[in-house]
Amino acid sequence: MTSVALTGITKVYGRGPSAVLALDGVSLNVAPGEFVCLVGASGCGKSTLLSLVAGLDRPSGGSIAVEGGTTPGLMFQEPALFPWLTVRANVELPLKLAGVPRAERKARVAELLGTVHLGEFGDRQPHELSGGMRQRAALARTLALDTPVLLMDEPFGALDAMTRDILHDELERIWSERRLTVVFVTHNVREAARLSDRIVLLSSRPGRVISETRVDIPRPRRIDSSDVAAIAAKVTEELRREVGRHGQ
Amino acid sequence: MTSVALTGITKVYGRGPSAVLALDGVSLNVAPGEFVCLVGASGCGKSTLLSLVAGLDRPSGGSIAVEGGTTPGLMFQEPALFPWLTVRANVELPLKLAGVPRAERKARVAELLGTVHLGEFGDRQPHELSGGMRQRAALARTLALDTPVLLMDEPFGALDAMTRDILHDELERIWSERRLTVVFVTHNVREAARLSDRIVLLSSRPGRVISETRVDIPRPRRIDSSDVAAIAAKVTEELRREVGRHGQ
Amino acid sequence: MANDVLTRDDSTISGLDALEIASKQKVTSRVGRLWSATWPKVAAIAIAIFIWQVVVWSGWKPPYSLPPPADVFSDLGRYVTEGAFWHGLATTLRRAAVGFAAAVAIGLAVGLAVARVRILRAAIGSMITALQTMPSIAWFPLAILLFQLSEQAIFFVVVLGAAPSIANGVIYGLDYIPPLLLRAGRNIGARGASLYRYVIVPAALPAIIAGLKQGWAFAWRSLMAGELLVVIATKTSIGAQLTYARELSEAERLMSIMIVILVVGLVVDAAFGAADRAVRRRWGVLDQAGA
Amino acid sequence: MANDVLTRDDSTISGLDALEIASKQKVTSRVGRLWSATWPKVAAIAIAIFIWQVVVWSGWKPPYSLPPPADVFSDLGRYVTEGAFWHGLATTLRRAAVGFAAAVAIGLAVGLAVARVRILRAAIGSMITALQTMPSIAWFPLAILLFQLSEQAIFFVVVLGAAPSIANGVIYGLDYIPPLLLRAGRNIGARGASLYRYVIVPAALPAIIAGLKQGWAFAWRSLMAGELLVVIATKTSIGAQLTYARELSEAERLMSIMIVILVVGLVVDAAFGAADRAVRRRWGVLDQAGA
Amino acid sequence: GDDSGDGGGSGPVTLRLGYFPNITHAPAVAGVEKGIFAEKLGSGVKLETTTFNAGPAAVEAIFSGALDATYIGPNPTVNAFSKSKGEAIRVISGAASGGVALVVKPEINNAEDLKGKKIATPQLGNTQDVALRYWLKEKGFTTTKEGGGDVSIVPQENAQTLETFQSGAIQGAWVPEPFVSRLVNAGGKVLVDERSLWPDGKFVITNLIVSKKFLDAHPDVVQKLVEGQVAANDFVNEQPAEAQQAISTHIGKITGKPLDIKLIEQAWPSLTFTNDPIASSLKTGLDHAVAVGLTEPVDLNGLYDLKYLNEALKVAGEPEVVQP
Ligand SMILES: Nc1ncnc2c1ncn2[C@@H]1O[C@H](COP(=O)(O)OP(=O)(O)OP(=O)(O)O)[C@@H](O)[C@H]1O
Ligand SMILES: Nc1ncnc2c1ncn2[C@@H]1O[C@H](COP(=O)(O)OP(=O)(O)OP(=O)(O)O)[C@@H](O)[C@H]1O
Ligand SMILES: [Mg+2]
Ligand SMILES: [Mg+2]
Repeated sequence: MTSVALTGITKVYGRGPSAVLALDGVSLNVAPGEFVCLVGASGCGKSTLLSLVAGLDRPSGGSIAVEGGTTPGLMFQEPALFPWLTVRANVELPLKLAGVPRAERKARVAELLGTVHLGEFGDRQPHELSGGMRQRAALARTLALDTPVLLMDEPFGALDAMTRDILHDELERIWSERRLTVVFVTHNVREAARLSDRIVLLSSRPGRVISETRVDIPRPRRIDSSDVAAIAAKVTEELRREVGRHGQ
Repeated sequence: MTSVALTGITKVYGRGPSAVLALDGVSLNVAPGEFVCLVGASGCGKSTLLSLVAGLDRPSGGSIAVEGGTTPGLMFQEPALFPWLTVRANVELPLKLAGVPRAERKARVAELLGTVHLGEFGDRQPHELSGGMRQRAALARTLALDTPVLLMDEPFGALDAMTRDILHDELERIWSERRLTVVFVTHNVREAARLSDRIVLLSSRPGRVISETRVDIPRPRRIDSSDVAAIAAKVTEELRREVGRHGQ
Repeated sequence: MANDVLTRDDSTISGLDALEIASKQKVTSRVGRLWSATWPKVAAIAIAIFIWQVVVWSGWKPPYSLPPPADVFSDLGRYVTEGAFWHGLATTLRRAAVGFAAAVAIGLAVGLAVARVRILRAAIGSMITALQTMPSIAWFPLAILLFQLSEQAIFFVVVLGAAPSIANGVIYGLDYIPPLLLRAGRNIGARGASLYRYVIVPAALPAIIAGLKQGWAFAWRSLMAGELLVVIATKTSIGAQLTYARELSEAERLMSIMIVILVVGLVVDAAFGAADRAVRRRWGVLDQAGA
Repeated sequence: MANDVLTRDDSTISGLDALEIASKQKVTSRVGRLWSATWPKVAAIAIAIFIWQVVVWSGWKPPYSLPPPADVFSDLGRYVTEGAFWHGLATTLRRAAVGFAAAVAIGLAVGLAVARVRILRAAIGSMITALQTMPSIAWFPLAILLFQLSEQAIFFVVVLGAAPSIANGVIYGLDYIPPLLLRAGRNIGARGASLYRYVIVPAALPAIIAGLKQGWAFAWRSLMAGELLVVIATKTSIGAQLTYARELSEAERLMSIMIVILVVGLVVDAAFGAADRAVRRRWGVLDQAGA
Repeated sequence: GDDSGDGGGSGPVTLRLGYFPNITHAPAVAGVEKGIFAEKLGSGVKLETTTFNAGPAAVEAIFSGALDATYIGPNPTVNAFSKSKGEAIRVISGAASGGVALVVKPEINNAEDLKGKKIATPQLGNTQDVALRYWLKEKGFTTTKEGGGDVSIVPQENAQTLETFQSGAIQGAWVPEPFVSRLVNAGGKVLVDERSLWPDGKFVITNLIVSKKFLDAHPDVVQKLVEGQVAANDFVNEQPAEAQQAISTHIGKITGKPLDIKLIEQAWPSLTFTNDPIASSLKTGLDHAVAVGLTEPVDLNGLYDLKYLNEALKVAGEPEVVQP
């Protein structure tokens, strides 16, 4: 039983001599309700992988199968907010597109903005927000999607540790409430250990799955717990070896 | 003797009822050659402060004085690469504008691209890079500036731990070689302790300086050393108290 | 080293930069803002009229060739108090509005379709610019063939003048939508018509407004020519008056009509300008340059 | 649940989206690519000619009013083998090139200045659109006054037609430069002229190209009218030929000239299109839509 | 060069002459094509010719000093004279008469049949427009400036007349050659030949005007120009076949396509090429315009300066014309 099944995915950007082999035979199965973290060096193909799963690009080879009839929701690495809409309208748009009635929409948007601590900033335009605030607005917009599979690309990268811890709790709550399948990209290995059921490590150029680490720490977890630190240390060690091998 | 002197800086965005008081009476002196890290919650005014120091915005009150005749170099929170130039040309542009002769420029650009591990990607356009690669290209472009004061806004936010560690070493080397004054914004308190002489903590909305922590650990330092961890823990505690106070 | 310190307020900014930044100092009061928007216009117009007057004084050309400002303005005064002027203006504006509306509808539809459907683009994309360069008079025979001497013939010419320009504006706008926004739109569930409505059109709106502005100019110029196509009974028009003024060698009247055309142009530009400023304020690109 | 699984390749894409994506399937071979760029054009032209022929067959209008395609093409064949055609085309293209070059220089200068200097914008910004709507014939008297019956008079009309359009394109482009890029440019040391050269102009280049395209259309149309201003017996031109073909009611010749104008338009559009595609490739916005 | 008046003796004087590539300008077209003007003007005068497709541009050019003399129709002549308060121009010779007719659909057989029909004229208030209105008035029909009344008058460019006539949008047109012949070829028939309405069948359709400034500065050149006109006129009248060929060729140079020689031959008989500007017809035409309420009376005193023409005619041994 898989929610997302990737089989031998390859992705080549460009043609001819300047072509880049971004992914080379990545196979990965994610079970329904599983929380998987992807880690890997900068430029190893994580964002590429998510965009393939989200159906925004076509793989050069291999096949992708996703649970249910919907496309997965994707939180991009950049905020990707619509500059012509207020923060509130940005968050509301997925609900509108899904046909949620106006009254319910209002309530859900208010709740989501509260979740990401942007309650006061609903009427601002994206350019009036700070970097971290934009990222949170994008998070709220993604959470407004009602899809069983959620893909998130470094969603907390621009946030301070405290805000991030709070949002870890929120995300975990939503994940378990909605029984979501989550594929989560992060550079923060502790974050990966804090959140996930499994950590998948990608090699760089070409991206390949080189190790998988199951995280069996019972929830609720704390990011500064020693269990989390132990898993993080193990993954870090693997990552270090992999990056070292590439001289980067 | 100060390199950057901020006295009672306030910054208000907008007018009327929707105005935001982003900074409220920030005073800060940075000595020549000092490495200062700014930490604070998301949206507390760190980027605003850097853009004021770089002279890209005018403060609503207070005064700013910067050493020497040049404006400080600023690495923005977003990569802000020019989409019409290749990565190489992006990094070369500051040198061209400074009138560096062509041959020297070529050498310096090659060196800088090597420093950020983008040697093979010089001829790509920015849109062909991954998020972290773009950030490194922006770093190279900023390092190409020959200014005594460098302002950096989360320069390593999108990088994996290994790459970041390597770049920490590089930045420290360049800083000491060129005797730079650096003001560095980060959310990673360990990173702050790893790099800086002093950590300045800002409160949020309005931004004010609420504490300063001197980091007296002898260099070279390692990010996973216990000294760094101890300082980081102290600052984290302060930050946690501050963020908690704001309910965010 | 303290002497070496440089305060921000008089930093190393020079040339145009200084001008740009200096002119950005906020004028807070309402009256002050109105004044600062108005006086440069008034000054520009005053300078233009003054130069004109000086040339007239110099006796360079006889007054029947280059009439003095005073004569033109007194003619203008007479002109705008005639019923014929107001009827003509009403007719022309109505035609401009109807023709432009049709051109907008067609231009938008064609532009949206051509920009996004590859096969259409390959087939007729390059035709659009080619059509845009076709002078109005070339269409006159076809217009008469299709619509006889009715107002539709005029609209036909106006639409053929303006729609390609609008379509080109739309295509340009769509071409430069940041791919990330399109991807985001698709991902949050905007498909087909809703992708157009909620993402593509708003993202291209600035370019569309610019295209509409260019289209308006084409529409208006085509109309000035096209109004000669059908000089309908009972219906005088600015285009016909312009041509008659020229045919009767009435230099003053010709210049009066030019002033009227400029004023109409200014009013229309103000409308587009307001729309554009509203968009720019939202997008946060309003005050970056000297706007 | 396995049955519930959806493979990407036939996902829930419908309507225009499907069309867009379907048409994006890569054609790899060179011949294949050329073919896929050409056949839709050929098909479009064939369809247009076919409809025309059918209308002619239907006998809706007599042939002197709506000539059949065959007659027009045989006239076109005669036309393009005459010396007069090549002389006229050479004269017109030379005038178009010179006039457009002047318009580009002036339009760019005015656009760059008006967009960035607040006081200029307040003074003459709104004048630009107003000037753009002024029909060419209104300028004829002034053109003759200033330049007598020389070619300069033609250039004057062409420049007044095209420069405002180009300036508007430039202003639009500058207005929408992402503020972040300007700030980055300033910060890495681009000031004054070098800010223009290295940041502002390249950042606005897409809009400038679009503005040039609109400007070309204005220039060409103004030229077609303006060429009647000065007709020297020994210098025939496309504009003069067009007008006389119309005055002499030579339907076939008129259509031949229209075809020539379309072809010139297509060639020019191809040049702009190539420039635009080069920019879009660099910016990474090339293949997002159906381009 | 700006104005032409400064030729004070040194260097050759330049004469800038305008005309329309049109049958009604036959003496000018043939004269330029055959080099008759250049010959008469001699080596001391440099001839520069420009063509126009309509009167206004020619008048603008004269006003602004860009043109010294031009062949032109009676309407722009009157406009140029009255708008400059008699300062800008003088008529120094005639060129052509006749060549105007009311062409109608074949089913229209007499004036009565025109009721409720649409008739085109080249331009509101021009000679043909006035002639039509006056004629209709004589016939007891009402017309209005706006196209109302018993017969609807629709002013439109001649270029459009053939299309609208063929498409049935108009049922007739009061137009000059070559449009008369074209309409006839397109199935129309001549209902009224305007010659039948004038004494001796003569009325001005083209005359030669010169800028007053040039006339004052270079009367000698003007004299030679008029001699050229007289010679061209003789050529046109004496060797019509050659003249027609010359016109066809010359028009071809400008328009890219020689004018159909058959059309020229067809139109030719309805035109009379004469040096007489037929001043009386211009005045009468104006009176008619006043009578149908299209213009205010205009003082034409001083418009004609025919002493050069009479001098030239005397030299050529032809009868002189009356200075009005
Ligand atoms: N549009 C593109 N054109 C060409 N190459 C691309 C493109 N997008 C990505 N790449 C290349 O593919 C590789 C993987 O990029 P990707 O963005 O997936 O990396 P990533 O793992 O997300 O890195 P990061 O952690 O830095 O965001 C990189 O080498 C990059 O240069
Ligand atoms: N252009 C603007 N207009 C209005 N408000 C703004 C603007 N830029 C920033 N702000 C506001 O100023 C405050 C500080 O923003 P700033 O970008 O300096 O935060 P920051 O400390 O950099 O945050 P982060 O860590 O999230 O990047 C925020 O509340 C933001 O909403
Ligand atoms: Mg990425
Ligand atoms: Mg920030």
